Amino acid sequence: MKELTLKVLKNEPIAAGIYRMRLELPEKTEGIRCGQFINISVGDASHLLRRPIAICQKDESSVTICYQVKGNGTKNLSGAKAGDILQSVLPLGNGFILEEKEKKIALLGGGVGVFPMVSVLQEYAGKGKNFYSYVGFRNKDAVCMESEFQQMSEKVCFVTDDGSYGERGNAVEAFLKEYDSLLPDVIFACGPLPMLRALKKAMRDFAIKTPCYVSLEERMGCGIGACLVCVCKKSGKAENVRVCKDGPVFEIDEVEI
Amino acid sequence: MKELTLKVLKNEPIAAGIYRMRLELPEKTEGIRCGQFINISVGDASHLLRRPIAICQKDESSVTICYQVKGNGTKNLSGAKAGDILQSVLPLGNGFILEEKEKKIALLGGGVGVFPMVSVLQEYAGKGKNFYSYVGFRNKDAVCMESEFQQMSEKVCFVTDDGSYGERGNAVEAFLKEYDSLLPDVIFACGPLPMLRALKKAMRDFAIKTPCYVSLEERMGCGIGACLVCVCKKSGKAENVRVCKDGPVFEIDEVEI
Amino acid sequence: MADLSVKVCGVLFKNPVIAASGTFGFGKEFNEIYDIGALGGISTKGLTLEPRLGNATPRIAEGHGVILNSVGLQNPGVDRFLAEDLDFLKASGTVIIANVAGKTLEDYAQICAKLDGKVDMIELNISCPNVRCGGMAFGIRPESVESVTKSAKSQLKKTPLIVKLSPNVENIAVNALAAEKGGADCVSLINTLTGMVIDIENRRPLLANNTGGVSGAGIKPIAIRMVYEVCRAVSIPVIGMGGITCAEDALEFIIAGASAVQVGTANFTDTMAMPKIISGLNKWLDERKIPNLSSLRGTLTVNG
Amino acid sequence: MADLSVKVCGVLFKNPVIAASGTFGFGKEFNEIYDIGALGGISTKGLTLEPRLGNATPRIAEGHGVILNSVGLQNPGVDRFLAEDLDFLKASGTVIIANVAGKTLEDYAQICAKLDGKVDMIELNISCPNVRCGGMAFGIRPESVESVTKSAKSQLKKTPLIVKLSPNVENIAVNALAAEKGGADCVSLINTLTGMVIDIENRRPLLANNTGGVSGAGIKPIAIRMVYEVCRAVSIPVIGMGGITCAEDALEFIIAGASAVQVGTANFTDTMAMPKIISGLNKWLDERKIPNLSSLRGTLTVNG
Ligand SMILES: Cc1cc2nc3c(=O)[nH]c(=O)nc-3n(C[C@H](O)[C@H](O)[C@H](O)COP(=O)(O)OP(=O)(O)OC[C@H]3O[C@@H](n4cnc5c(N)ncnc54)[C@H](O)[C@@H]3O)c2cc1C
Ligand SMILES: Cc1cc2nc3c(=O)[nH]c(=O)nc-3n(C[C@H](O)[C@H](O)[C@H](O)COP(=O)(O)OP(=O)(O)OC[C@H]3O[C@@H](n4cnc5c(N)ncnc54)[C@H](O)[C@@H]3O)c2cc1C
Ligand SMILES: Cc1cc2nc3c(=O)[nH]c(=O)nc-3n(C[C@H](O)[C@H](O)[C@H](O)COP(=O)(O)O)c2cc1C
Ligand SMILES: Cc1cc2nc3c(=O)[nH]c(=O)nc-3n(C[C@H](O)[C@H](O)[C@H](O)COP(=O)(O)O)c2cc1C
Ligand code: FES
Ligand code: FES
Repeated sequence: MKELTLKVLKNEPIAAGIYRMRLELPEKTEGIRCGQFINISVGDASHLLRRPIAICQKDESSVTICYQVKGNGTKNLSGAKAGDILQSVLPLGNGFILEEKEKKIALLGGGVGVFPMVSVLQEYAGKGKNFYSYVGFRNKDAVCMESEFQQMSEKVCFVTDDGSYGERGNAVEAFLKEYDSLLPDVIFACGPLPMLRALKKAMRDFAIKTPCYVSLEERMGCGIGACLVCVCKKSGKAENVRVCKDGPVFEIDEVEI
Repeated sequence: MKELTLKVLKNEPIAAGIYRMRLELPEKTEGIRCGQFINISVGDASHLLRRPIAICQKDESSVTICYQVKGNGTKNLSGAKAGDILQSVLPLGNGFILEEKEKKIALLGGGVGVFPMVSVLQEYAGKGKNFYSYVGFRNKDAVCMESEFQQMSEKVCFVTDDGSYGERGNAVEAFLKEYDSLLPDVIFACGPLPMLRALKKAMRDFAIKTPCYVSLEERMGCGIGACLVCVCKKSGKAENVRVCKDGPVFEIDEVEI
Repeated sequence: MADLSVKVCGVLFKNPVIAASGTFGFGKEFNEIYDIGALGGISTKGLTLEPRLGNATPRIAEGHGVILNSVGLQNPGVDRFLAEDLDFLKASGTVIIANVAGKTLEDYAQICAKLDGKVDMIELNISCPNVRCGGMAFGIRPESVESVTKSAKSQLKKTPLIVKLSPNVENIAVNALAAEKGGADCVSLINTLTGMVIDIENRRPLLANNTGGVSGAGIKPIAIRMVYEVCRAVSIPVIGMGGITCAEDALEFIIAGASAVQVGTANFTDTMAMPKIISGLNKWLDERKIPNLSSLRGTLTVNG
Repeated sequence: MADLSVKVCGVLFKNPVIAASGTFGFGKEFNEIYDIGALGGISTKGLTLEPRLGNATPRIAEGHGVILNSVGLQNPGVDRFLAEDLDFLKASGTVIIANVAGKTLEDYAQICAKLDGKVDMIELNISCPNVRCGGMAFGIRPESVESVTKSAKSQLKKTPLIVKLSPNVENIAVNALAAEKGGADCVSLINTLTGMVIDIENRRPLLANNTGGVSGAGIKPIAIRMVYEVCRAVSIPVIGMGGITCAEDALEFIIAGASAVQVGTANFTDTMAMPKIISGLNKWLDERKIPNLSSLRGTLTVNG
């Protein structure tokens, strides 16, 4: 991880309230893994905290993030123009790691949780892995990344809360419907807490033993593991893990969610 | 005076550490007088105070300010790009006013004090007034507005502290040398406090009775006369005047400088 | 259009947005920019018995997200205020709060006597150094908060009394209770925090007065915490302030328990700040179909 | 290259820039970004006798130019610190300050006994609620500042003692004097101011803990004022902090009288903040041909 000065190359809306920003890296940066994130300044000196955003796409000389405008910080980010300079530390966190023997992968993404899933596809697609993607959005207007999912997955299932695009429902429900016929080697998931909780409950209820990794969100201070702001309880132990450093990706039963 | 949203049309260096910024007015704004100023945001939310800057040039749909980068606020201003939006309240202050009978005018400008003098020239040049300008800068690199002074004055005398451009000396000395042959009807002056003090002293020492008006600087809060931050003592009275509202232009003997 | 009106000590404000003392003069200048009759109220520049010239300049400095001022109590004195400024303010149709200050208990009593019945409310600024108390402000110790409140209240037959609390204290809720005990009809908070900015080139404090009062957006979390503590402690109404710049900020104070709010430094950052806050409140409530603002007052639920 | 070194209580710092407690862990993570041996010193995350999990999340919120944290005292306990973290820190070649906290006088005494002679300095965080004192922090009242200092000092034969002062008090200079009287070798200030941020949609405090400690650039003018007041009052060295983000900010504290400074929140805004401050100090001094930083200490001239 390094402190870097990034130049905005492009910053444009891609769905309702969602922007994609491509950032130039000042130097060749290797070893960025899928599921990792950056902690980036929002370009306004009145905000002292950076914002953690997943790396959605990357190449040797740039990273691309996709973010939803939620509060003032992301609103500021959305105002950045090509040529603007933002400070960031990256790459952060452990990321998603596929083992050699894991061939058939179920990806569950909900809302802004779809972006880390795109990073998994980008890293592993074409490397002898088969991806089955279950992708949920609020409604039609929020849908994005369709072609990325379509091009790199064996099969994609789009769902929306109101049925205005794809099936009505959520990513977990869509996945569970197909679980028996799919029997994946591993499950990766990212999305709002209720979605991850539903997944955890379903796995327990249906005794699904497939290894399952989820990416968590917590408000952050340092982003690098030093301040203990972003913690989450370890299941069954009087111990905390740091989402920014020990995660953001955890085995689903390792943490209390 | 009005609260206005201004669009930066241009912002460029014109001398060492000096920028000129042209700002688009959102609506036709009449009645801006020479010597008035604007109180403008510096385009960074961590600065709650606006900065008072003289209106140097104007037309119906824009105002131009020239400013020296001194501290963080003006440094931020210097980073503004065409298209950026800045908030301002304007026009502020009383400004310089020439009476009908005043035909022969001595203008004394030092440092950033030259810009209000340019506004006087722009307003009255070609209206039967003759201007004699005494314009001082630190050194050659700081010199700007030469052609404005040359085109609109009967005579200009440029001086620098180190003699690297024009004569060596300051605007007050240059003016005093020519005072006897000039005998102006009125004197307008703007510049650093030591310059204005030197002028006041010289007028007393040489019993110069010519009406003389000076434009003062004070740190400001509201800029419109409400907060009593920017005051200056009235000569010989237990009373304060507000530089932003009662000034910035005062008869030289009216105020303690 | 939601109903923004609030009643504080029987005084009806058309909306809860009041200009904070010292940032709005006596209203004349801002009235050149917008109709000040649109405001809920105006708290005047601090008035004293005699005219005062205030401190030397520079009187203002800036921090990151905050400002510091050391205007001191420059004002024309209460008599000239009554003669020259009150009529204009009254004609504007907004609630007039006279902010007053003194150096002794008698100062406060006398000035209140002069203003009783002539303005809508009186706000005691008790952060001024108390000459009898070794220069420590009245507003620091609960005992002196109570005695200055009593002294002022003894002269007020008609006009409700607000006591404005200093944040430079150990426990602001205790001071609020002291004001309540002394007879205050309302408390307002927070006044400025004491701060200093140093010019490192000259190695001198930037303000001629060395220290100044810190205000502006950056102090809001401290102000919110204090308003919350005071609202829990007292049973009289509370007027909240400190760093308000937008409707959402004002709502934080109201949800914490404030009946109304004051806006100070934001008037410098944007001369239209208060009209924007008022229309922002309307919009926020309308979007959520909340018919009246006062239904939000004190609705904070604290976490487990 | 100017001489940035400073000596505080006999301990030599290669420069005056110290990582503030709680923002830098035990140094391991930042050492992945830069060599932490370049720092003047590191104050560790607050240590307690037993391991602690801290407060519920969210533990952080933001204001304008400030942040709020309510981490609480999550830490592995002093024994694990000694076993697992101290060697790494010692090897870095920077000054190690153990920041410690407790709920009773005995806690402070015991933890100091364990650390004596093992770290370069000990910094008492006395802003934690004192169970014997109705939950009011040790750091508020001068009497308890003195007694907790005494209790800690009684166990220290080798390691100099810093007492870290809370700003949520009536008169911080009086508390500094109480620490000095209790045997402190040094005081550091300021710890965080108490604040609250309200989520107006949910009408709940944003922090799970309801209130949190305000820090960051916006509090600097308050911190400078307090450091100035304390430096005038005591004759032991003072370590200043609160809102430092750049070399110029650090110089304000040093000119006000601080021997060294700590940097907290700025580490979040820019992970390279401290190395930049150190090189900024060098540049500033070199440009002005000032050969050593300590010659600036306490050179403030007050106005009028
Ligand atoms: C590892 C990680 C990866 C993320 N990746 C993405 C992504 O790819 N796209 C995306 O749109 N969002 C992502 N988020 C969420 C994103 O960080 C928040 O939505 C954003 O910080 C909100 O900032 P704001 O200023 O708009 O909101 P505000 O609520 O105004 O922010 C105030 C503070 O809260 C923090 N905060 C608010 N919500 C969250 C949250 N859910 N998680 C963590 N901190 C929060 C902010 O960082 C800030 O400190 C990610 C979060 C984490 C932890
Ligand atoms: C009526 C008037 C007209 C002016 N016209 C011009 C102009 O045309 N061109 C120009 O370059 N400068 C002009 N100035 C001076 C200009 O306002 C300051 O140089 C500028 O505000 C400095 O801001 P800063 O953030 O760079 O400096 P900082 O020192 O960081 O500013 C901090 C604070 O001090 C105030 N301040 C600092 N210096 C001054 C000063 N000399 N006068 C008033 N406030 C000050 C700032 O407004 C700000 O509030 C004028 C000042 C006044 C009062
Ligand atoms: C320039 C200035 C002058 C002030 N004068 C007074 C005053 O005379 N009396 C008073 O009670 N408060 C005075 N205050 C304090 C404000 O009324 C208010 O309590 C404080 O600024 C916090 O609110 P804010 O953050 O919205 O500015 C003054 C504040 C400023 C900035
Ligand atoms: C996340 C966080 C955790 C902190 N933890 C501690 C702590 O454990 N002990 C302590 O004495 N101070 C703690 N502090 C206070 C800082 O050390 C420092 O006093 C304060 O933040 C002011 O400095 P700053 O404005 O540079 O951050 C913490 C501050 C932050 C932001
Ligand atoms: S954000 Fe600091 S430890 Fe995770
Ligand atoms: S700046 Fe407010 S009165 Fe002049």
